[in-house]
Amino acid sequence: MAEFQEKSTIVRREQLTGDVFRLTVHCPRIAAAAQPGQFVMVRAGETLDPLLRRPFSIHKVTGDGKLAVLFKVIGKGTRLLAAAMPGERLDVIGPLGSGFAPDPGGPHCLIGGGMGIAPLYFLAQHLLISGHGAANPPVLLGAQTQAELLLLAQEFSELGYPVLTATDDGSLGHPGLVTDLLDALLAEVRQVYVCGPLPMMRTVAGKCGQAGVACQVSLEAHMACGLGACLGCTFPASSGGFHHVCKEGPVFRAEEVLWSR
Amino acid sequence: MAEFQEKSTIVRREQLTGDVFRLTVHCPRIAAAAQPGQFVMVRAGETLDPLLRRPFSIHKVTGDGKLAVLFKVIGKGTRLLAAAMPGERLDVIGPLGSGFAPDPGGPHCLIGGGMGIAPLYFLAQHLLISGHGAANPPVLLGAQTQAELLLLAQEFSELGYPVLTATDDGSLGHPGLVTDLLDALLAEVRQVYVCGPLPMMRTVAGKCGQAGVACQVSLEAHMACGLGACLGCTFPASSGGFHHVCKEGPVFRAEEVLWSR
Amino acid sequence: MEQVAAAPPPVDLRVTIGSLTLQNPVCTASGTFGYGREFAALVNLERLGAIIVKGISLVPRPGNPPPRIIETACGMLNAIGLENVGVERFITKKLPFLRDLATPVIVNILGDSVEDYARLAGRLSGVEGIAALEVNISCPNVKKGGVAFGTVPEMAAAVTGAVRRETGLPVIVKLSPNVTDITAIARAAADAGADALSLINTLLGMAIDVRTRKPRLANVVGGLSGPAIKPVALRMVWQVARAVSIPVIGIGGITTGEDALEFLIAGATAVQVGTANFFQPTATEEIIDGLAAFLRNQGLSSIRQVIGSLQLE
Amino acid sequence: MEQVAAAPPPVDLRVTIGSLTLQNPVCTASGTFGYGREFAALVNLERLGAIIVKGISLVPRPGNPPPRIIETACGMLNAIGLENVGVERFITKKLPFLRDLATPVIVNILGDSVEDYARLAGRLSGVEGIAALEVNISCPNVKKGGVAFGTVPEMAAAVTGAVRRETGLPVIVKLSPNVTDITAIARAAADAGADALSLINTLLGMAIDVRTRKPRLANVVGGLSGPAIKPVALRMVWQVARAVSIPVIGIGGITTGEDALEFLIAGATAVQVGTANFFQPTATEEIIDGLAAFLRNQGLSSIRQVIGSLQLE
Ligand SMILES: Cc1cc2nc3c(=O)[nH]c(=O)nc-3n(C[C@H](O)[C@H](O)[C@H](O)COP(=O)(O)OP(=O)(O)OC[C@H]3O[C@@H](n4cnc5c(N)ncnc54)[C@H](O)[C@@H]3O)c2cc1C
Ligand SMILES: Cc1cc2nc3c(=O)[nH]c(=O)nc-3n(C[C@H](O)[C@H](O)[C@H](O)COP(=O)(O)OP(=O)(O)OC[C@H]3O[C@@H](n4cnc5c(N)ncnc54)[C@H](O)[C@@H]3O)c2cc1C
Ligand SMILES: Cc1cc2nc3c(=O)[nH]c(=O)nc-3n(C[C@H](O)[C@H](O)[C@H](O)COP(=O)(O)O)c2cc1C
Ligand SMILES: Cc1cc2nc3c(=O)[nH]c(=O)nc-3n(C[C@H](O)[C@H](O)[C@H](O)COP(=O)(O)O)c2cc1C
Ligand code: FES
Ligand code: FES
Repeated sequence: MAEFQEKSTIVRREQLTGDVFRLTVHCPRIAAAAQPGQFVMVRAGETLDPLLRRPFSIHKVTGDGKLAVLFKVIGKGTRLLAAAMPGERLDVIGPLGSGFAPDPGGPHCLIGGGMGIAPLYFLAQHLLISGHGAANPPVLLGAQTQAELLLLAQEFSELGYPVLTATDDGSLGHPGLVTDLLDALLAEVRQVYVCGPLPMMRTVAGKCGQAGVACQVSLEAHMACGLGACLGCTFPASSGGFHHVCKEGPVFRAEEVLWSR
Repeated sequence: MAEFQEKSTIVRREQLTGDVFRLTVHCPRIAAAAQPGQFVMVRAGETLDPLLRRPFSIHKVTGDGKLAVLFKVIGKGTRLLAAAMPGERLDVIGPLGSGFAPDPGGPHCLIGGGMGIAPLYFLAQHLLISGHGAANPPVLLGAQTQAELLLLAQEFSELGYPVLTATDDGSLGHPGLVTDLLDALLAEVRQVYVCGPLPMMRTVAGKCGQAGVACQVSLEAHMACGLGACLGCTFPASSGGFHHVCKEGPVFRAEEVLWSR
Repeated sequence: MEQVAAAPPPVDLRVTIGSLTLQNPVCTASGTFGYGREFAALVNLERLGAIIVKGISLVPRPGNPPPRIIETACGMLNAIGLENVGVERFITKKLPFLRDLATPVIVNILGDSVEDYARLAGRLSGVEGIAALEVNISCPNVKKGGVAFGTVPEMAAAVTGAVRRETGLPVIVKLSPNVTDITAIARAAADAGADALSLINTLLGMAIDVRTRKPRLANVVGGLSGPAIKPVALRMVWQVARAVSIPVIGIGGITTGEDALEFLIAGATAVQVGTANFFQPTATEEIIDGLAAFLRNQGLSSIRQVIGSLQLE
Repeated sequence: MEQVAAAPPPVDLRVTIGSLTLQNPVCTASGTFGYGREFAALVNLERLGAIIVKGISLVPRPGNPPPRIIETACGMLNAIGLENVGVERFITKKLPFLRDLATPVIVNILGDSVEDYARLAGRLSGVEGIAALEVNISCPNVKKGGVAFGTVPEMAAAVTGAVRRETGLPVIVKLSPNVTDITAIARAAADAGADALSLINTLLGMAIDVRTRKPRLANVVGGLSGPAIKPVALRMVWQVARAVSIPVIGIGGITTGEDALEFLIAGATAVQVGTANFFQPTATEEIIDGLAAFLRNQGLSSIRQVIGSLQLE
């Protein structure tokens, strides 16, 4: 429960596609405390517009105090971040929220769609370190086109994970939804971790539920504070009432979430 | 009366002191139409904060479609401009306002204080071109410290003007007010052009009035549009009522201005 | 086979305010576009839905002493003090330029008493080249102790009725947001004969220079405008559009085509662009282009399909 | 000769609100600082003037469905729907942590009826560790057709009086800005026994997603806060400070020391920091440092020399 605010320095900026970027920043205290599935709140720009910090999953953590965020340009905050250059400072708060709870026993299946792939890489790193990565079924990665997937798929491979891909336009891997790839694997899986667009997570949660496979999902909500204070980031809970995504989540067990709305 | 809006490219960025910068931008239509004493309205940053454009005097114009602005960092707009790098685009509107009316016969005396020096360089260029520069009395330049003056004084010298300087801290030239230097010159001068802090211009206007020397002053006012539309940029007129600095000015004959307030 | 770029399908941006049809819903807000001419070098004035000129009074007004404007977070405060050339000079000096445009000209009027408004309406009615009147009721009623006409339903109705009786031109009543219940003022104006309502005028605000400890505006308080106020404006437009059956014109912080669409979806028939003209003179043209692009993307043929189309559960 | 850096001269930031003395005027605004603990890792809670907790009702409230917040230009809209743990769980689960701090804790209360407010005040009065009550009168009165208590002077007075009768704690009444004349509400609350007034709560606003044509907030309308509203808040604080003789606490968009100084100069005895906590968690501490630095620069010894020091011609 220790959060830090660090004026981190951008050490690396990569442009993966026209609108997908990866920034690696030096923020040793946040990096040291980070757990897979947690996120950071980043101040974009230095004026009052944009006003609020932007939440991003922790995508990678390196031993030397660095962490990376992987993001797509959506609006003005991500546009400003995409223009930030190495050497510039970035005001980062984290690590925030409650992340994945890696089940001690595999096999583990990681499923990421679009920018939902971001937290899964950190999880994959973590599973490897704790000795649960190598023998696992393929990581399933989906995106609109191959451009978004190429480098990321390669990096999961380099970690030692088999990778299966799906693209909307069929330019890489399975043409269609990444969730289609799950059916063939469900029998051999004990734990699914999924992050991506809501309909995708709903589908995965449904399939896992039917197959009796444990499933953890990483939700999104508009956030003002990221600290559990504003009560803005709610998501309907299956038990009635609301989850606060920034504090109780962003990762939930699929059955805790009210998927119907 | 033709104004242009140009997405200009920054071709050069110079840092003169800790907080004084000069940006040279390529905006051929504005540069071609510019007259000494006119100004431009520049958009600082790309979001809604800061909201309004910032007015800057046209400091230099070159034949190849470039113009320069010289500015000091005051608040958030100038802070953002100071961080703009060559290659970036700057949205500029100009040339605006009614500038100096160079009297056909000299001798001309130019007096600039602080960033008020900016428009005088363009005026000096212009007077030279029209054949009135060489035989003139010294240009009088004042600032807080020498750092601000060194390069600018040299550039006026290179144009062929004698230069006298004054600094508040005595680090260059006369220790004290640049207006002190005027007394000795008034007898040989026909026309004074002054731009700088209000008290300085008031003093110069007073001295010129007593000596019967024509004096043109370049005023400042907070501006929203720079186009004569918002009626925000008023300055009290000696005839009663208000001048609109952006349209009727920024340059006025000293006797048109109500100095008393 | 060669691909021939098809011309984009035509979209219909026309809207109607009373008896007045505008080629598109994008107008300029009073006081932010001068008398039109100031923007002629930068904006194609012929493309605008309408030009609404700076508020005009019976006699010229010098306005407030400076400073008159100050930037705030995503907004600005102004205390121009209703400086204007007066109705006679407006007619002789400013109107001729505007009359030569195909774009409708709407004259914003202001007064210190009900009679002022009535006389202005009468004077302007006979004049060629005026498409409508916009009645600014945010001004204080000097006869009634300075309470703004726009804050009391009966006073708003009195001004509206007086103007209505003097003119056959469409009458647009411009509402102040500095009230508890804007729908009460809106209904009063509508019932008194307004053809349309425009809103919002500026929110009353203030700024202080902490070094001098003086107000930043010589007038102490001023009107807040710009993107900062858009959420308040949109809420009020939505409330008023539900409360009256005459057209509503949305104003407040509109800067982009998307901003304009929010107001149209909330129920506005047209919009006015104010502060955005200052920092982006071509804002109106970009908004017009944005509306057309939106219709094309959504496969719609007319902007009228968008007006009031807010989806509530 | 060696220069020895002299310790900066001590400055006195203390202010008094009724019977309560704060070590400095910088408090946290209700609903923006949770129950204090949420910020413990990032902010030194002991430095704050006071912590004002999220609004508490008699029974827990689940709040509105999502989306509940949306960013706007230099501001944000929220429609949390007054989600809170209810007074009993507040006392047992949230207060113990706060009680262990030296910082005064002010409890913001809200209800649907005058009786709700009275019962809350009575319940909290006996409880140790509560320094004052802040009465949020922006809530709709469910018994009177949902008109907000804060928009009608008589209703504001009724709530204030009911709370006053139930408690010996200092009573701060928190005013809504969505009114024509905030000084009328302010006077009514003062006359009914308030020890202080705090203002402003949020401005009612709205935002629409043009692609779905749905309101961006599930609740359709929400409260606008943040730097965007600062000019309106400052104007109202100035008006109210002149209209009443009890202390006024300024709220609205305060982000920097300079912002806080504007409110103090306008007449506020203290300030609350709201939305700024979200984007800059250390805003309160930076503001406290900024106030101290200002006093030193200006050669003043006490912040009380600044309060109400606005220079008018
Ligand atoms: C826990 C969490 C982790 C995230 N991780 C990533 C990631 O690793 N990579 C990535 O590309 N994106 C991620 N997102 C989404 C990311 O926060 C948004 O894309 C981003 O905030 C958009 O900001 P903008 O200014 O560019 O867009 P705008 O649309 O201009 O933003 C306007 C407002 O909406 C909010 N907003 C917009 N989209 C979202 C969204 N999808 N979720 C939450 N708030 C949103 C913004 O934060 C801002 O407050 C994550 C979101 C959450 C909640
Ligand atoms: C005709 C004209 C020519 C100018 N030429 C120059 C120049 O060549 N070099 C230079 O350094 N400065 C010049 N200035 C002043 C310059 O415009 C301001 O320093 C600048 O706008 C400050 O912006 P900011 O965002 O950094 O400061 P902030 O204080 O944050 O600005 C807040 C608001 O106040 C306005 N403002 C602040 N100071 C001034 C000022 N002195 N005059 C007018 N508006 C102001 C800003 O434009 C903005 O709207 C000129 C001003 C005018 C009117
Ligand atoms: C500098 C300035 C002058 C204005 N003058 C007038 C006026 O004369 N009459 C009027 O009805 N409204 C006037 N307004 C209000 C605008 O027309 C508009 O209602 C308001 O600014 C909100 O729109 P915006 O946020 O797009 O600027 C003025 C606004 C500004 C900023
Ligand atoms: C997310 C959020 C929740 C709020 N909850 C409350 C509340 O429970 N009670 C209350 O009186 N005010 C509440 N407010 C209003 C704030 O206390 C404050 O009055 C307002 O936000 C203006 O200040 P600011 O601009 O500094 O945020 C809330 C504001 C926000 C943004
Ligand atoms: S983002 Fe503020 S409580 Fe979750
Ligand atoms: S700045 Fe708008 S009229 Fe001069």
